[in-house]
Amino acid sequence: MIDKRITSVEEAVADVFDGATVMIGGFGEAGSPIELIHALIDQGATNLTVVNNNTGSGEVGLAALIMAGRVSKMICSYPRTANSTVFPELYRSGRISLDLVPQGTLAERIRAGGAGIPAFFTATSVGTPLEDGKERRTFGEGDFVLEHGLTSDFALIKCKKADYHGNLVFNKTARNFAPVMATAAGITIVQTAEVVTPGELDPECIVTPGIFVDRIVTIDSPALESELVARGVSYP
Amino acid sequence: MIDKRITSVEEAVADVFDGATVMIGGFGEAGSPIELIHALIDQGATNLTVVNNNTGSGEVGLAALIMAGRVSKMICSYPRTANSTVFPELYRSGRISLDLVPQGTLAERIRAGGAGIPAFFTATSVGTPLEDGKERRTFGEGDFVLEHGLTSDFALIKCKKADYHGNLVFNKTARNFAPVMATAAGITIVQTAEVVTPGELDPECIVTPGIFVDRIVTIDSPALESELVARGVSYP
Amino acid sequence: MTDARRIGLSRDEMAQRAALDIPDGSYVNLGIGIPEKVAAHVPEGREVIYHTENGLLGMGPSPAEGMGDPELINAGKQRVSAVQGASFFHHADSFVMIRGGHIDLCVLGALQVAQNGDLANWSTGAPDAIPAVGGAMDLVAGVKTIYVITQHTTKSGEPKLVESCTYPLTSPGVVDRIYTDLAVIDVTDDGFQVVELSPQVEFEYVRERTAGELLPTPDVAPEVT
Amino acid sequence: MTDARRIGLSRDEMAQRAALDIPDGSYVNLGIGIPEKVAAHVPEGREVIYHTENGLLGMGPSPAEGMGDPELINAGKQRVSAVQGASFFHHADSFVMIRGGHIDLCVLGALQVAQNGDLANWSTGAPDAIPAVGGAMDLVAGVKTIYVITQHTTKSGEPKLVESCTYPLTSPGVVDRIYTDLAVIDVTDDGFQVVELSPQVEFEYVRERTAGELLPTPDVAPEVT
Repeated sequence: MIDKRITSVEEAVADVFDGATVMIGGFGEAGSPIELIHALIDQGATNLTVVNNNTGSGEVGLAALIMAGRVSKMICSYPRTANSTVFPELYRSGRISLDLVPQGTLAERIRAGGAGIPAFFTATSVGTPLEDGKERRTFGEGDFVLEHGLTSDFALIKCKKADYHGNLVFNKTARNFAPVMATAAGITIVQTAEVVTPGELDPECIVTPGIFVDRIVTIDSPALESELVARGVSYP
Repeated sequence: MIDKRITSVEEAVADVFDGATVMIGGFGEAGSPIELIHALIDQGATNLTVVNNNTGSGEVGLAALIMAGRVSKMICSYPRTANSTVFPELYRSGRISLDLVPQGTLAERIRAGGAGIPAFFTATSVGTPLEDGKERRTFGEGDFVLEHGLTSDFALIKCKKADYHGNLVFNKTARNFAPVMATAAGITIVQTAEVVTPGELDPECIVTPGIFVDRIVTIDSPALESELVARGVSYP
Repeated sequence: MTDARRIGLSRDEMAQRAALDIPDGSYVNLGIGIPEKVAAHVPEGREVIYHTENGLLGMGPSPAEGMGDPELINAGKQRVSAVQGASFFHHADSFVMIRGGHIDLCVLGALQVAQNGDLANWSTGAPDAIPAVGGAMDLVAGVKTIYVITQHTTKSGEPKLVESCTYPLTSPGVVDRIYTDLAVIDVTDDGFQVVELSPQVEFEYVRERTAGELLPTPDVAPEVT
Repeated sequence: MTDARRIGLSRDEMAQRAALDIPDGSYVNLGIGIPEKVAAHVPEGREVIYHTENGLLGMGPSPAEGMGDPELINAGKQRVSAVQGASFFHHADSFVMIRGGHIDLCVLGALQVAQNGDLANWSTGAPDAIPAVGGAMDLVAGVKTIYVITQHTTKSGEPKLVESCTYPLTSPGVVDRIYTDLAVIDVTDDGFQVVELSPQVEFEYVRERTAGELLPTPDVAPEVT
């Protein structure tokens, strides 16, 4: 019997350990697994390396995790967004480090990590300061740099609907990094608005096959980051 | 107005030139664009390099293209299948060359070609004769070989349903190589059983977005390779 | 040089001018800021499909304030819509479109453009700045044609079209055409080539505000042809 | 050695024995030939999800002769079915599952297995053979655990468990366990380790038909423990 449902977010993130690398889905608030992130704050793991395109906004979700001092390093493409104040302060005071990766390279490094590809060449960042320390090589008429696959201990992602085998479908642009992160993490933890029986999702339309998913928690009415920020909520 | 429909298979393949590289979708007969291949035989282009997982069966479709002497080189993983006699004969007599690529490496090389990645490392083929001539490098605890992205001048693929912007969905395991080939070809030519108006395909379920498709021809009742072979058909 | 703000095109007019050059049937990615305005000005009768790197091909206009879906957003994290024929995909697939050269055209803002096409638009290199690059480097390295829309000079009057960029590069040698308030300018092997001056703008006026080599249009100075 | 065909397990019994070791809840890829038969013998109460590299997770049994969909096939190009909870995907995504180490277990046939775990199962290296590799190299390089099902010797009585492979390798050092008609054998640092002998088969009988180092089970020879 394959049933990946977990009763609570607490249980779902219970084994995240100090020093773990955690990929967190979402592009801004779209796809951000805010209930899982809050459970991770409550759980207490620290010295985390977090992979996300941004650094959260306000004082909820990813920004709250950073504000709580749990993140020692961010791997992201754009740590500067509207209502993003937590990361800049910690960064300027040297309390968090940043590995800045171009967005497409970040997505492809995660995809490579999940695909068993240790490294690949891309033209992105050639001739820029972000090329520093990378191997450059010419193929055909162009120059390319070597980038490495990225894996993690855990991934926290959000989807629209799951079956209990772990097959997932997403909502619009909330899909973003979640499918590749699910492939690149040792343990992939999903919060979904709805769980159905295997067979109810169209097999031609499943975006993330269950093989990439380890745990599913139902959050039928997930909070919206922008609404919490607008209300001035600070987690916890 | 974006409308990628072409009236006939003849028009669709009219500009395939001598010496072109042509990716052809299909894994065995599943997904094989047999009407487009037959049109290519009629069209007459020769000295082609063809990329397909196999080499066709009987004397129709891809096997017929090879039998007609139009293919100077096959890039494939498995040129030896049931009812596959055409390729072995030509290969043994030195009239066609073979670039043997492991199936997963073939799929990933095509994906890389379409993704603007000139080369990547994989563990597949390390320590085997297929490693010959490849660069080997150690990452972490493993050894990997460098493989190159693969692109083509044309791709011929088959799908279940398209809209006239070129968005595609497929039928079951007939999907196989088609979506990656569509990304890797200069000109992607699709035969579809049905064309609908943009908006009729669920945007969450589109497998190949229209940006990767150039021409669409409707073949509402495509021939089945195995049936033609069973009937002893030899094309043309 | 404060008069540079009083003559030449407004931000909307710059977007409108750039929109004239968007070919029918093209796949286009529009950067944040003035480039976003281009879509509204593409001439009637042309069908253009917009890509946003966060996973949507077939992006449509923003919904009315407070409407829309917070999970249907563009790369600037603003709510948008999806047109008929749109498709959603994940981030790695989205950048296959960009890195693989499938997007025909990208319109971006700039901090500096050099006469050899070098683009700087992600960082001023200030030591206290939080570095942030997003998808800019991927876009300019991957998309076939790169248009820049920018004011001709900074607010303090410094040229943004320069002999060589002093800011960190986004990518070397990638810009094809620049739309400023003062002119439309192509990047050529010989330097900045004026294609068109904005109404009431003289070539000399533009040259004074350009740090690199600026070539007049053949019409303005036929001897250069 | 022709009696090797009269004692020991049949092909179905070998598949049945291997099936006992397929863990509940695992994701499994079965190779062509005897490995295909394993699925039918997995004990009741275990849920196993089968992957076929041509783009299906959740492969089910073959339909009756002449039924099914010619576009719903397995890697051996035979018609199959899809179970509840199955998903379809393209070839590159399918090999993400393989190369990325997501498939738990692969059961394959073999031409030769060496005592260090080297596997040869794609080519005899004969000069007139048409080389064909399919997905074998990707599977053994990527999947976590590799089981081999094979007759203990060739039809002419030559050992298939060897000191080192003479045929071209599929991958070095990948085989974990071997199911033959005569025994279940683990590949260990010390060589081939018998886990279990088939009914009526003596250790010496197996050793005579094995070219590499063969270690008896602790039960058979307690002094080795």
